[in-house]
Amino acid sequence: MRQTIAIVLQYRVAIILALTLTVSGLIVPGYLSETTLSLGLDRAAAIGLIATGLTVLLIAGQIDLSGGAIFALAGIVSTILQPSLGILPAALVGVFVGGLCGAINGGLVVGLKVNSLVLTLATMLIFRAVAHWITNSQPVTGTDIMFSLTMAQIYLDIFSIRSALFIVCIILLHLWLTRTIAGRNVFAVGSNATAAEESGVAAGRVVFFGFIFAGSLAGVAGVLQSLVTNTGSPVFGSELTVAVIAAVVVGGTRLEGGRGSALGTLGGVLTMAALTMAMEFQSVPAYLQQVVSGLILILLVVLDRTVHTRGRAAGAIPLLVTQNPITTGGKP
Amino acid sequence: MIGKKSMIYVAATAAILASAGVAQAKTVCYVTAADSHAYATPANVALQERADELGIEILNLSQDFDVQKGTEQLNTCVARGVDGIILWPLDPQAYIPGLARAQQSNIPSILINSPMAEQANQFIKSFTGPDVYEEGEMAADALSTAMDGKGSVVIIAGQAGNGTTIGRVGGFVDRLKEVNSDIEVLDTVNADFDQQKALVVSRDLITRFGDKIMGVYANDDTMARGFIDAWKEANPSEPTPPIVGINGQKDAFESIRSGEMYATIVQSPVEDGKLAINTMAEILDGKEVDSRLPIPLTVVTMENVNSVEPAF
Amino acid sequence: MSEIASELDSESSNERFARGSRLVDLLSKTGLSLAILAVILYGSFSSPAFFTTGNFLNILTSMSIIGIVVVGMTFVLVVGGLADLSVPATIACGAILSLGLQPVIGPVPAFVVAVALSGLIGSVNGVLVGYLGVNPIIATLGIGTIALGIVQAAVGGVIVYGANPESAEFVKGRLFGIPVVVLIFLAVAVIGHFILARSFWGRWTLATGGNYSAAEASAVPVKAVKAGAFVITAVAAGISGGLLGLTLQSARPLIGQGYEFSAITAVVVGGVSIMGGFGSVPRAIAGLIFVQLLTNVMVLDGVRTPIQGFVLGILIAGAVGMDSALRKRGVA
Amino acid sequence: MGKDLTLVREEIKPEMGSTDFALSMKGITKTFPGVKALSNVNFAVKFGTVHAVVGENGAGKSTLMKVLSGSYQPTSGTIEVGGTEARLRRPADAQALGIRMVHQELNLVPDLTVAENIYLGRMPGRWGFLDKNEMLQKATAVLQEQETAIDPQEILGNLSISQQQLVEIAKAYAANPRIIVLDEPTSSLSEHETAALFRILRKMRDAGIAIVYISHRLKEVLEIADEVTVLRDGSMIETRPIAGISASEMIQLMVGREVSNVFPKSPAKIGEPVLRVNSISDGANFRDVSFDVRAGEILGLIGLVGAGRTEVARAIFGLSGIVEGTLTLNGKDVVINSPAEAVKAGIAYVPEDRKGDGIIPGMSIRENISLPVLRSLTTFGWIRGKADRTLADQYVKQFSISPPDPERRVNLLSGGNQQKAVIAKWLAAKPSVLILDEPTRGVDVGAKAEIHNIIGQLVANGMAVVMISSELPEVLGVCDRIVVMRDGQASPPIDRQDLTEERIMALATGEEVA
Repeated sequence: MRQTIAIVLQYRVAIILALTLTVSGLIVPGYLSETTLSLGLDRAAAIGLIATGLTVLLIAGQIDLSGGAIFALAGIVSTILQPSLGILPAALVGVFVGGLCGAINGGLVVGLKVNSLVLTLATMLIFRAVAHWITNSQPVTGTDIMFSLTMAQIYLDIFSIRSALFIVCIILLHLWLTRTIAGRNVFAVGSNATAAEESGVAAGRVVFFGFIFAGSLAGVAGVLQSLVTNTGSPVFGSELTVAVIAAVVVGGTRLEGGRGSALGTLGGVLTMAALTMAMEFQSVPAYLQQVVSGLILILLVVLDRTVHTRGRAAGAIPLLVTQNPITTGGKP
Repeated sequence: MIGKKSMIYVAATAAILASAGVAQAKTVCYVTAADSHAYATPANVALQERADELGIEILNLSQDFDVQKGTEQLNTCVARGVDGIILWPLDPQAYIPGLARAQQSNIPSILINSPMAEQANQFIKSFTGPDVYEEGEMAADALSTAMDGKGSVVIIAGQAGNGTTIGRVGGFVDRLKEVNSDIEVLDTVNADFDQQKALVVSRDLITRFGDKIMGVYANDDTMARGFIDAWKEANPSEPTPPIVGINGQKDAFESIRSGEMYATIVQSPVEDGKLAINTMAEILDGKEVDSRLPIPLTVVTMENVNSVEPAF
Repeated sequence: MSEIASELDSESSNERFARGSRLVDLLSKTGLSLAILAVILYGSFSSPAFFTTGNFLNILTSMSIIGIVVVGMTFVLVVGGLADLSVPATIACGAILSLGLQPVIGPVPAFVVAVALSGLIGSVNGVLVGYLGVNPIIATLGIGTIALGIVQAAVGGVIVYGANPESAEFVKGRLFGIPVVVLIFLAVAVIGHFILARSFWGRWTLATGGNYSAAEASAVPVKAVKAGAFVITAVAAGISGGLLGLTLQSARPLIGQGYEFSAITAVVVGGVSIMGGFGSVPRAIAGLIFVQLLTNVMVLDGVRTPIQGFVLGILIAGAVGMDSALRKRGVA
Repeated sequence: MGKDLTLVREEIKPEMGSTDFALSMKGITKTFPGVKALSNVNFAVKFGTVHAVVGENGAGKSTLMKVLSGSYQPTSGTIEVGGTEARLRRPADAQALGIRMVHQELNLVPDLTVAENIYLGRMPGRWGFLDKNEMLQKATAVLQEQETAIDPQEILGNLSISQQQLVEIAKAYAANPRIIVLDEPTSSLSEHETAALFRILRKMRDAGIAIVYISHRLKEVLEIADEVTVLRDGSMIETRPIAGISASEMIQLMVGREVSNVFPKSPAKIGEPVLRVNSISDGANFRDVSFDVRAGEILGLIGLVGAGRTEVARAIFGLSGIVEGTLTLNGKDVVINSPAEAVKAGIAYVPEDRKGDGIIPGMSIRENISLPVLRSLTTFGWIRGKADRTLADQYVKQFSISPPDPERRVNLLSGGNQQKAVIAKWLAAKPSVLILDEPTRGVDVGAKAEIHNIIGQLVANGMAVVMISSELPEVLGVCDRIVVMRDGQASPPIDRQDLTEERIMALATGEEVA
């Protein structure tokens, strides 16, 4: 029984996603189709890419509120530079700008040893201001609308370029987090930075690169958005941060650091997208949609809290004095 | 086992019933700017009511003023396989790929309220709604009249980067240039179509420019209201300078009557909403429609304030 | 000798309380006053309109609505609750209900009910954060979304207009030549200050933020105290929202957007530690005054809105950076 | 086992230079602005020995170890590791030279597995990819060598504190160190675990590792160390082979004076039972615990770590729940669900972890002292400033807290004075029962005597005191009756005269001595 509960908890994101899809499929006509899947994926990609970056940061015990602003700024840069550099080099510069913003965040958080919540609130304002500044608050237009149409194409009946990129990023991140030493070190830093530092893990560097990674992925998402819409706008992404944090947390990543997974984030992003789509299919008013997603977020976190606390309490049982072979002279 | 099977039956029946329903009533996806907004709400309501009369089912999606969200909601519309899309664009370009995707799936699209860039034209059947650029021009003319063509003004603009703001400010400024007006724009500040923000920026404008403010152009009546409140705080005894707003709200009409405001431009959200759904209905019936269907705009001043109906 | 040595030890292990020396204390206190003075001096030289009663009254009036929220937010930061991100929703709740209920129960009861229901939102936050241990960022984000959705659903998702001009006149009017809103703000600030600095509840709040488990072991009802900070913030935001609604005579759901970040900015610039256990209402208000004066000077100098955001961002980053630097110097 | 050993570690001893000395610190001086924390300390450790460092709190042990671990830079002096001079600018430098610390506060990562913790910072792998199998194999071997049955794949956070302590030691050991520094490693270990730890330490010593062993527990020092260095006031007093020194000599060297009676017992008149605990259980950590404590009596509550002592105290104080059983206070049944109710009923609790649960570091002595009784100092919720100050003044004087400034931040006090402030805090609540959890842990010898004095005064005035302590001599010296807990269950109170250290250990471990 305990084991069943444990398994249910471990795969709760997958279960919730499956539930969402099943229930929606039953209630909403025409929901379970290839088109819905492909367009839903495409729709989830922007949030998903930023969420991928944020997952690493949250595991490392940090947070980044500036993702939405980086998203806008990177898109603008990549659009503005299109005439002089060409589409692809401009896109690369855009991603680089994202990484640079991340480096600024990371450098300040690590260098000044300040709380990332407040600092990224500050850089959020700064990056957004820069975006308004260089565009004079007007949206900027790319050179080739046809390229945008290609970007928006659905290939193999399922993937658009950005949704494919999102899935690839998530899988790579999953492998990196679970299979590499650097990935494990991210968990260590988020779980107990002092201990990690004293064990020879360069905690500051992990956090710094975490921010660069998150910034770069927000940049990728922003550049893709700009390519797909042929537009760079200083108001893009202003509502994204909340959705992204919600998706990552629903995916089981802990805000305090030390715990989380890339596949969980994938689940979280897909769950939120599936839910939104289902409700939009039914013309549910936006404010009720908010209530539903808010409830799911709170319920999952509360569930997580109660289970977690219970787990800890069980671990504290003094059993070890009796069961520990040391106390019994090395004999089991 | 039995339970599972019967579930499938129920689901299948439901699906058949639902698809049958869809086959009869046409469904139109309406991607609106926001649910709760002084202008958008009555437009949404009017569109919905008219749709009910026409027997068209509306799939109502609110962007909450987030372009990003809107571009993604177009995906939902296409996936849902609706019969038509009415889009309230908040950006001149960003929706083009979404509209193209709709076209690929043979879903006709029209724009409501705000225009988009030229490149969008090939993907839409029509644009219904006010001409925001023209509104700017009309406002410029009205303010010129009130100020005898000279003096200095401040512009309280909507959200930076928003299509309506761009049109309304652009039309105003261009018009002044066009007629070689002696009216000087002291400053343009953004107050995001928000009364409170307008109140705050107006206080600062009044402190900063004082008597130099001889006229005010607000991108909508809510923000004009904010300026009036700020003026009354600062100079309770002095009359307000001529103020021109847009939208034609009820309280703007009252302000015109009391002399606090000089003019507003009536742009009826009800007309806006109705025209859009009517146009879509014609398209669904297979009729050809004009690519540009404006709604009437009326400048309201003291002279005609009692003969014109406020927009909302 | 041994005492000083262990002083050094405890200094380094309690870094956030290492503001040991009075000098550092003094510096961090006078630093802000000096900054405010500098802005006033600069403003007086740069713009003739700045140093006028009218302008100062403007600034006071403009900061009153947000100032009420700042008083509440101070409690959240001091108790170690990071931040209350449900403020926009609570403000909207206060505004929408205080206008929407006017025709039903009259203006004064409507205001009272609006504030009470806002407090209810705060108590839900409080239960989640204080009693269930949910991360405050997630809890307030989620509850804010839900509350806003419910309030919108209750009024049908539209804008609410005022039905009682007298109440508007009262709020917009003046008493002894001072705007009523300012008086209300001052009253809230004074009450808030005395609660935090002179009442047992305030002492409990500081203790809980300073060392949660020690406070718990000292018979402080820590859970209630933590929850209470969120209730206080919500009530403040409710009052703020109600006043906002009455001033504008219209209320829409997004009316409170951005207030949460403005409030956090003021509190942080005021030098209240985001880690909890340290801070006061006057400090937070000094932070608010500084931000408001700076914004005012920028507006008077015709600085464009985006650049104002830029400066504000730099300011927050500078404030937290300075806080951290001062702390470090305190250790050495 | 031997095979595993070679798998885990290479032989260490040879090629370490021509010297027998693993570590030689010469003329180390460390000054902080205005303070000389270490002055001209010479300290040398040979390979293959256990070298104990003892001294009062503030004697400079921690500072010396921080210099050794690279956390602090010495103001002057040289450090030689394995015969070559070394500059230790940061912890990584020290680690590269094979110096490993086992901290008193655990330095582990709760969300990673045991194996990952052991190899944190040095996980095996190729091209950045982790070799999980190799890591697991090695970790298993290390743990086996330590005779623990900890599953290397278990998430660390699920282990008990003492198990975590063992993982911490395994982690240091697995790093192939030349020098291991252990700072109070037995503070959370039971007697049995300590014995096992000593077996491991001897094994490491025999493998040629130099072990620096810091402890307050002189008995352990005598048992495990080969040499001992005594520090006092930042200076090295003496280094001696353990064979030629006794515990009382060590104490003498540490304090620089002779301490006649470490545990003064002031006789008090014992009255009626004040608190009676009637077979309480919390459903997890203890069950069916019964005892009573009388006015003027000190009741010892002892047992191995994990036996449930602290849990019982916390439950009585309302910090955790009681599932079954009742409490009788002054003849009346009481239900206590929160510390606030406990205070009201007249129960006070001085927690074990002073820094964690005792003081509010950012607050003044005054604010700390008045915290539990704050409500009684208020009028309509407002604190009466004068009452607040009077209360603090009174206790600062009574307990001679130094410096005698109630406005001083409590974190700027020495450990002993902090502890006095914490006890003062509780006396302000005028309890009839005072529970003290390890009141003298980590407190230097002088302050210890002062605290015992205070407790003596309290019982003389008729208070009932429950004292939890791990130090058997202290318990036997101070307490009137003693309750021994084992595995969540408690013995009936036993008179002190009927007990010896051996008898208590037998009760605590459940192994009857013949």
